[in-house]
Amino acid sequence: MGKTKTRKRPVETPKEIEGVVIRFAGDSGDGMQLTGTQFSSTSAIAGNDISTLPDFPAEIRAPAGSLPGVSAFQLNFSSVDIMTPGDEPDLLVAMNPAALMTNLPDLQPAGRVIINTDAFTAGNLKKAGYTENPLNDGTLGNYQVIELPITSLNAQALESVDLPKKQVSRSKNFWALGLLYWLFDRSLEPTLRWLEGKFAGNPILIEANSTALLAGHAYAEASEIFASSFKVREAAIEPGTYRKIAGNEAIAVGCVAASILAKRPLVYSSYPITPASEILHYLSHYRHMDIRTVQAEDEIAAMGIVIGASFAGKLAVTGTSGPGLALKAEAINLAVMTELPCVIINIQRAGPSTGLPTKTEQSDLLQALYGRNGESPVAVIAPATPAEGFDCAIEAFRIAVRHMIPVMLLSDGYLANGSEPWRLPDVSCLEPIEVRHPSSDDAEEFLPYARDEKTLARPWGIPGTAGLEHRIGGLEKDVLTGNVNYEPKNHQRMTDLRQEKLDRIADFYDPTEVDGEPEGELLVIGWGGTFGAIRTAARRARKEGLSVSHVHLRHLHPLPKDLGDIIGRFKKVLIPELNMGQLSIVLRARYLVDAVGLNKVEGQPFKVREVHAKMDEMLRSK
Amino acid sequence: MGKTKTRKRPVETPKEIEGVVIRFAGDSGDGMQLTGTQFSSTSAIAGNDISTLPDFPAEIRAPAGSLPGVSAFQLNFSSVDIMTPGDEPDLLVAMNPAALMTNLPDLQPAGRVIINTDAFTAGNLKKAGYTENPLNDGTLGNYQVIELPITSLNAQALESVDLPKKQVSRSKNFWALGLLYWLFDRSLEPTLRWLEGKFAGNPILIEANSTALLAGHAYAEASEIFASSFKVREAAIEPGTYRKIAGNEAIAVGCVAASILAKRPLVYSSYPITPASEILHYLSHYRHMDIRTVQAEDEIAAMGIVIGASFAGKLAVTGTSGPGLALKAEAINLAVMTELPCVIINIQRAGPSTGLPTKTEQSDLLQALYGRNGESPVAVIAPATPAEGFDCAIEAFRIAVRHMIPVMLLSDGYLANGSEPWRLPDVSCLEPIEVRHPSSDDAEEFLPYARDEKTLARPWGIPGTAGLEHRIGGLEKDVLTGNVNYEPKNHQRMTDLRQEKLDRIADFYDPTEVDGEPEGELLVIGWGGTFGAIRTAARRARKEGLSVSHVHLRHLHPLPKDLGDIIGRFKKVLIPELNMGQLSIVLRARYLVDAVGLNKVEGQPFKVREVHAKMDEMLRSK
Amino acid sequence: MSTRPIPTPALTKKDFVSDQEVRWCPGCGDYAILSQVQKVVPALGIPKEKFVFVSGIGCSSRFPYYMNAYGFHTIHGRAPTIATGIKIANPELSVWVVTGDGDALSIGGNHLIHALRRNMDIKILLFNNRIYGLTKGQYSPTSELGKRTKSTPMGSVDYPLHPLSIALASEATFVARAIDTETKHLAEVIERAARHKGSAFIEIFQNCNIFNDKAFDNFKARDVRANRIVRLEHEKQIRFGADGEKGFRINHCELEVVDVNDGIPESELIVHDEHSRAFVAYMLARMDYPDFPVAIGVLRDVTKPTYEALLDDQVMEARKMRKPDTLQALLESGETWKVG
Amino acid sequence: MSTRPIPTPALTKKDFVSDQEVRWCPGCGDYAILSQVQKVVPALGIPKEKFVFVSGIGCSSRFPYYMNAYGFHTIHGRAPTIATGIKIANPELSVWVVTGDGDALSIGGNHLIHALRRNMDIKILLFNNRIYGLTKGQYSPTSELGKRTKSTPMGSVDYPLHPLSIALASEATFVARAIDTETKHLAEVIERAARHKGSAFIEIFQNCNIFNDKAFDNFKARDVRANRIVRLEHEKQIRFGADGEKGFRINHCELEVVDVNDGIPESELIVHDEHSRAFVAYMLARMDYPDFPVAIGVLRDVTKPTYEALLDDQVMEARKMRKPDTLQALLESGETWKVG
Ligand SMILES: Cc1ncc(C[n+]2csc(CCOP(=O)(O)OP(=O)(O)O)c2C)c(N)n1
Ligand SMILES: Cc1ncc(C[n+]2csc(CCOP(=O)(O)OP(=O)(O)O)c2C)c(N)n1
Ligand code: SF4
Ligand code: SF4
Ligand SMILES: [Mg+2]
Ligand SMILES: [Mg+2]
Repeated sequence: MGKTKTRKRPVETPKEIEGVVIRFAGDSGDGMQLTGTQFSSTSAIAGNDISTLPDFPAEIRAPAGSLPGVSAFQLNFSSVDIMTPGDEPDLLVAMNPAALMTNLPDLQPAGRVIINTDAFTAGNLKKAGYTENPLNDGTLGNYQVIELPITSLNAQALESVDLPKKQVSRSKNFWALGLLYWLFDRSLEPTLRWLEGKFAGNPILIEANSTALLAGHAYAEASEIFASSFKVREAAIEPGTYRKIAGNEAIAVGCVAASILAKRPLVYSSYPITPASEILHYLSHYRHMDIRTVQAEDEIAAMGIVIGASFAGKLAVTGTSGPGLALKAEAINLAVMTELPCVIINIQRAGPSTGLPTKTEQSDLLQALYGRNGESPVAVIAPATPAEGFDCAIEAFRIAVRHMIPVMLLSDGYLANGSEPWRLPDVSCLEPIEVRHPSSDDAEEFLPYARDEKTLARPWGIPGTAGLEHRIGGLEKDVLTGNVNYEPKNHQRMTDLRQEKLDRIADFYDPTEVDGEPEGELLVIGWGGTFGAIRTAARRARKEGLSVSHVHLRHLHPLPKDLGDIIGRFKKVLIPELNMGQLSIVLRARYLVDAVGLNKVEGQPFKVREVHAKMDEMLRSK
Repeated sequence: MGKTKTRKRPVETPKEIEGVVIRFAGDSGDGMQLTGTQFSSTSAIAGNDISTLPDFPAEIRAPAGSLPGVSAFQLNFSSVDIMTPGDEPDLLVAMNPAALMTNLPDLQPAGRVIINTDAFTAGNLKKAGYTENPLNDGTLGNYQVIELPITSLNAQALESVDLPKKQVSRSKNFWALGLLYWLFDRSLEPTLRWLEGKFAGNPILIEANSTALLAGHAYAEASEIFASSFKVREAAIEPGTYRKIAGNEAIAVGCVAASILAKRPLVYSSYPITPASEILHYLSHYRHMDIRTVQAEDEIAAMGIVIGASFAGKLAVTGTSGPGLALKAEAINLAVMTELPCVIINIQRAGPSTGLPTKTEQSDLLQALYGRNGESPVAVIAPATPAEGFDCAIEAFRIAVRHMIPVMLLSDGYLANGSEPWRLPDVSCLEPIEVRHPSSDDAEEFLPYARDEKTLARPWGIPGTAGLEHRIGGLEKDVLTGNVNYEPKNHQRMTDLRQEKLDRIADFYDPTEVDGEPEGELLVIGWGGTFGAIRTAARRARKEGLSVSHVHLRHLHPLPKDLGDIIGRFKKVLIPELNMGQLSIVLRARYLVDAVGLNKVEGQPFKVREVHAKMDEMLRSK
Repeated sequence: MSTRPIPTPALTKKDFVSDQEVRWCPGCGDYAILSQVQKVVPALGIPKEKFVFVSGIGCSSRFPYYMNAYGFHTIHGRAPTIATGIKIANPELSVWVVTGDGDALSIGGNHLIHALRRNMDIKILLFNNRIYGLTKGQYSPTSELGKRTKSTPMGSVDYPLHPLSIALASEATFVARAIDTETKHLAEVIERAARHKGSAFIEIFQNCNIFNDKAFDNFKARDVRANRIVRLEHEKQIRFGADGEKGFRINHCELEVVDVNDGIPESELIVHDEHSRAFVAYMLARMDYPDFPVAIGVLRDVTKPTYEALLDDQVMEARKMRKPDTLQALLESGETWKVG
Repeated sequence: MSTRPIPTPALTKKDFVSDQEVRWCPGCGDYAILSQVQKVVPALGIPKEKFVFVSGIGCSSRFPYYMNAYGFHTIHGRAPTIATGIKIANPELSVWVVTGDGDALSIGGNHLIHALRRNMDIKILLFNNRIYGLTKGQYSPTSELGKRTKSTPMGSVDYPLHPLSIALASEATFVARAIDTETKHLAEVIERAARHKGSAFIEIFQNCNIFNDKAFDNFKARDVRANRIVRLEHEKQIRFGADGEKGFRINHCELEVVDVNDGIPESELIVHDEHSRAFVAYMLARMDYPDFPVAIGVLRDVTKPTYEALLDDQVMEARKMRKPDTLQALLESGETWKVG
């Protein structure tokens, strides 16, 4: 216990490498998310491309040292363009036995593992389900192991800091971070600065954590436990101002931006649910921007509030996850019938039912498309990366307002929590969202269901406008007046109009981009958060000489009009999805193409390797 | 006003005709539903085949004489096998101007119309939107018109009955019924008997209505307003005991039968909604059969009660319509995850949103299949005719219990209210529904998620059984113990198992029946209440020499295993649906067949003519 | 050329009659309520275009179609949520919810409670006919135990909910009761509700002559009402009876009916205080025939800030502390770095 | 060979401990409640297999996993409906609902109300920590106005709901309150609820040490509780204070705290009556610190037939009047005719 097996060797200058995948793993109480986030920010600021994958426990506070209590954070940082957090880590930091137990299987063959030996007590080993101590029984034989009594080393370093022992132990993650900063030649500055901001009112904590960080760094330098340090150069990424952003935050910021672009106050109403709650949290900080967040009594109420706010002329949006979307279905249909603009954000998680609330999945696509009674077309769009949540939020409002239709924004748990460097868009390129409410001047000719010729949108006449008094509701409406109409032909016409209005949204799309050759053997079609894994795999396959192109769909309803043609130019079609084949159903039905699915529901994103293997298989089997 | 234009001619013996379509139309207060039902019963008892289509107003009591207040009832009775209420009526009874206004357009060219001239007052004409009196302005030029002051003639006949004038007027529908009984050579007996039962405590009403009936009959005989009477012979229908039954009633009786066949009490919980409420009403009369109906506070609660009752070991079923199904989605998913047997009846109505609550549609198929978060397979079956609701209800429970899965029974407003003669099945042919609950003897090996080899059903262990204490819930379950399990592979395995369990339901289907040749030019595939129109059209087309076969799907999820092969044997596929192409999506995706849809959402069933024309068009365009 | 409506013209009842044909059954109590609302609202000094009537589903919920104002006939039970959204979006609007006993208390019970507890400034008119009208006669949560209806041929086994108790327990700031046929009193109560700033809840006994005729006749009928109905008036003694001879006293924590003719000093009689703690109102609300007379009028009227006002205050406060970000500032609000 | 469990063996607490690892945060108040329930239920003389614990979603809702009995961890807010289904299906089971303040009063408010008003014989334990625990710290419907949480950084603008008022207004037949840390009293109240025939509702103040630590300390802390908590006991004067010197009186329809040391005759003090009309309980329920002490114990305990019993009665009655139909008779129950 606690013995320091360090293999000292002379230190060389940093070795240059293309990129590294690191995973920090420890107990929930060990601050792994924070450590990972700090390393990510520092790497991003250093100019690397990064991609992250947090993986935290379902429990609030699982018992210390237990398997369900393990919290992990994976980071891929690189000097080249990367699009995923990496399949298998090159380096694992295991702060306790449970973390080693659950994370070791993912480590690269011959990968490096840094272990906090202090945590490998008999009690912790038992909690982790080890009968033998893995440090001694050959379990780690195939890996490069660095065993360090991190808890004690940190305690030693903090001896002079006036804090109780338990608190001291809390900074050991910063000690480990310091160690890794040395290993990857990172500056300590950003983290030191962050600590000062974070604990502004609490100098003792600044001191403790800074000291730990510096001590870890110094230890790496002095002890020479590492043969050399490594350097990951700046990535050749586009010049600009960058910001690290996670998916939920990007959507929230996008909503605020939409409010600015539309010059309209925004109402966000939501009922908390994992993994969507953060959007509510973020937006509640924007009161000064005339953004009203309303925590409703349930998901139905949240949707009702959104419909009411939209009727009254505000940008209105709700956010939820799968089970909440199911509850909103009936109310969403009211927005469909009354043709009121609104945005419904759904952060997908593993289902069915409560399922695996903290795990990712793409299995709400069919629910989004078809999960309502009657013929009920709504627009559906999905971001490809965390940062794209920003663009999608703006586009969702743009579509909603332009076509007077509810728009579903489908993100997922992987995007929600994962982050990437986001190059800030040039604000002058962000087009305003045009909103027009008929005024009293339009009163004489006001017909609530008359339609814009181009978009088929009905006028957004709002309460408070003299002369425009009118009544809407969930019963079938007359094609012009919006009054209740039970006539057979009117119902057919309105059904057709609602569909046609949706279809015309596609008139506004840019042509679909095909990554790779515009025709060939295999077309891979994906949507949502699997973008990175698919694109990386497709590019890898192309480098290997395979004829693979990739189309990523942001627009799922209506589909782009050129998609059929593109599909027609390939011999085979592959649709990888984190569900059992939902987009497959849509595309097979629509284009009668014998698309093959690569389907996985394990609560985890695709590994590049999995997608690549499938491409390989399909092309070899031709 | 009130003048009697009768063209008297000598009476001949009844003319034999194959069948007739009659529509009774009048104000909601005129008792048209009753009149139609009586004529139907009498015709059924007389041995005709019948099919009916009630069409009542959305309002409870629309203003007397108004267009929205018109209530109609169409009846097709015939000496040959018929499957629809008929496209256009041969004879229309119009009790007031509004009824004439809305129903005349449907009448056969040169059809017969009987008019109650007493109701053609200036006020009523105006309410109906007539600017000219249609009796005088040539509107009726192309029809055979019989104008009768029915109200006055009835009043005269009832002079001796001691009732206030308003009440007397109420029996005028029986006067009209008597008239028609003479015209179609019907016995008065069944109706006279019915009146005695119905008004058992109220002899004055028996007298009034019977007198009216006899008077109408006598008037037809004496006045010789009809050139001849008609006779529709008994249909050559299968021998047996018959009963006229409407769709909702058939489902209710089927539920009771399932309870008998399973030897298990049944719990039906529902929140009232048109057009499903009647199932609740029917079943509430079966307390003596140990059937508990529970009117819940909403649809979610109804589903919750069903899940609870199922967990406790009872047959459990809920009934609703589209908007209610949307609300139940989240709870249905709990039944999917906990693999509890239950039946969800959905009587489809025109949507989206509140839509047209009293009108029929088939637009909840995709909602039934996909309207829940995550991968959530449930079985879906649909009756083809009103009486088939009986078989489907039993089968729904059989599937639910055998496979431990929720089963959706999709009926629609047309089936719910329409009725047909139902040949009572031989009770000895109704197979028992096998229910097995593990007992305390199984306690040692009890694993709540262990599976039956053949069906993959899990054991239905119920509270109250010592030693079987276990816990279930909506979080992903361990593949054997049912405990919460967050492991990636376990989730995939459970997802696969839930799907595979569903798929195996198809192992128990009979081979799919093809009506017509087993291969050929055109295969028409239908589901649900459009059966009659499609089959009639297909047979008509075949008689005309066209190569048309018809497959009607009772099982929509999983689909029959032989369906792909059958489809493969035809050049073209047509899918007529009262939606915008929902089964089409499913079959196109599954079989990559370029199926053509015939789609209509007018709140009305298909006319045979419409389906026939489409077949014709598809075969001519080949 | 269209003409501009003048800000607050002298509106009349006719201004609020829409062009839609009223489609309730002849004789339905809903007509009287519609008529009183149409009479009250023009007098409020609010421009017509600021009125929004929101309803759920039910016979009563057809109400908005008949009001010439903005209207929203929503879905079953959810009207309070949509009204909440409207009011939050535009606090200047006068937002009304029209609902039935099933709509408000069965499927919509939760939204009702939450709208009330938030003290949203919306006026909720609950048309209580103790039956489901639109779906043709099933019992409702206010139907009496043992009620025989289409869905309960042997009588219902559900104990009824008491709408006023629920409203009071939900901390509603204005709670009242009225009767469709007592039109003058009804109009007064509606006007009081309209002028209240905050959530106002009125239970209106409404006759459904088709499915539950005469449901309230045992206390509201002309010949009995003097002794079976008590009208509450603020700061007045609560009195009823043909000559106002009866009143109330608290005796051992229980409400007791007393008669001044029995020598009870008038000074002992309870005086109605609309502003008192909720439980006095609760006590009065729960009086039911035959044990007690039925109370109508305003049971409770207290003032506290509304939800939308508190929310607006936060917006103001936030703006005082921090100027709205420009789009550029918004984008740069995280930790940023420059490349190239 | 499996062994048959004896009908009612002498059960102990251990019999009700399941094999599942308890996964609440260390220090969470939920542990104490679990422990008391596990202590109380063996003593009820009910075989273990007759217990069913049903929950919704929330930290508290993990409860059933830890009870070695039948358990159902359902979906958010719907536990009362599933419990209702279970109880209707098998009235012999002892059915418990474990729920949180969000689960029961936010998304599930309507089902709670309806389960209570039906007087379903189910025991509802509401773990009120005045916060959303499982979703990591948003305010709940019982959080105080102005509460700063993750979703309300400027403070919540929702007025809180009062669980006991809602329960009483929903006509619950047994209503009580207890505190996680007052374990002996908690056990007594749980046992009373278990023995009550009908719907029993207990609000349990539960500390969430992670997201809302010490929420109840201002009245429950050891050094203040004598003066800030009052325990209700049936047919006893309601007294509190270090020496029980304080009590209550009704003064002009309002509750008044009095001190016998101030010369108030003891005979004037209110005696607690669990069976009295609901509004006395209502009055006591609504007392809140600092104006009043907080009442714990049984506020209301009255008896009336349960929903499932009335339903069973109808089944019995119907069977007396009419024998169950055979399948043949069922089919022939309409008007039939013969062909051929
Ligand atoms: C989700 C949903 N469930 C059920 C219905 C059917 N429904 C319409 S109105 C109603 C109840 C009406 O009763 P109430 O609210 O008392 O109104 P009333 O008709 O008596 O005025 C019901 C159950 C519906 N429209 N939507
Ligand atoms: C339909 C649905 N909406 C939202 C959620 C997310 N959710 C889970 S528990 C919870 C609230 C928990 O609060 P409470 O009921 O007070 O329980 P506690 O965790 O405090 O014990 C929420 C909002 C969910 N699981 N399902
Ligand atoms: S059914 Fe009853 S409540 Fe509905 S409109 Fe008719 S009378 Fe009024
Ligand atoms: S978050 Fe709070 S309520 Fe939940 S387990 Fe932790 S301490 Fe308990
Ligand atoms: Mg009603
Ligand atoms: Mg809580």
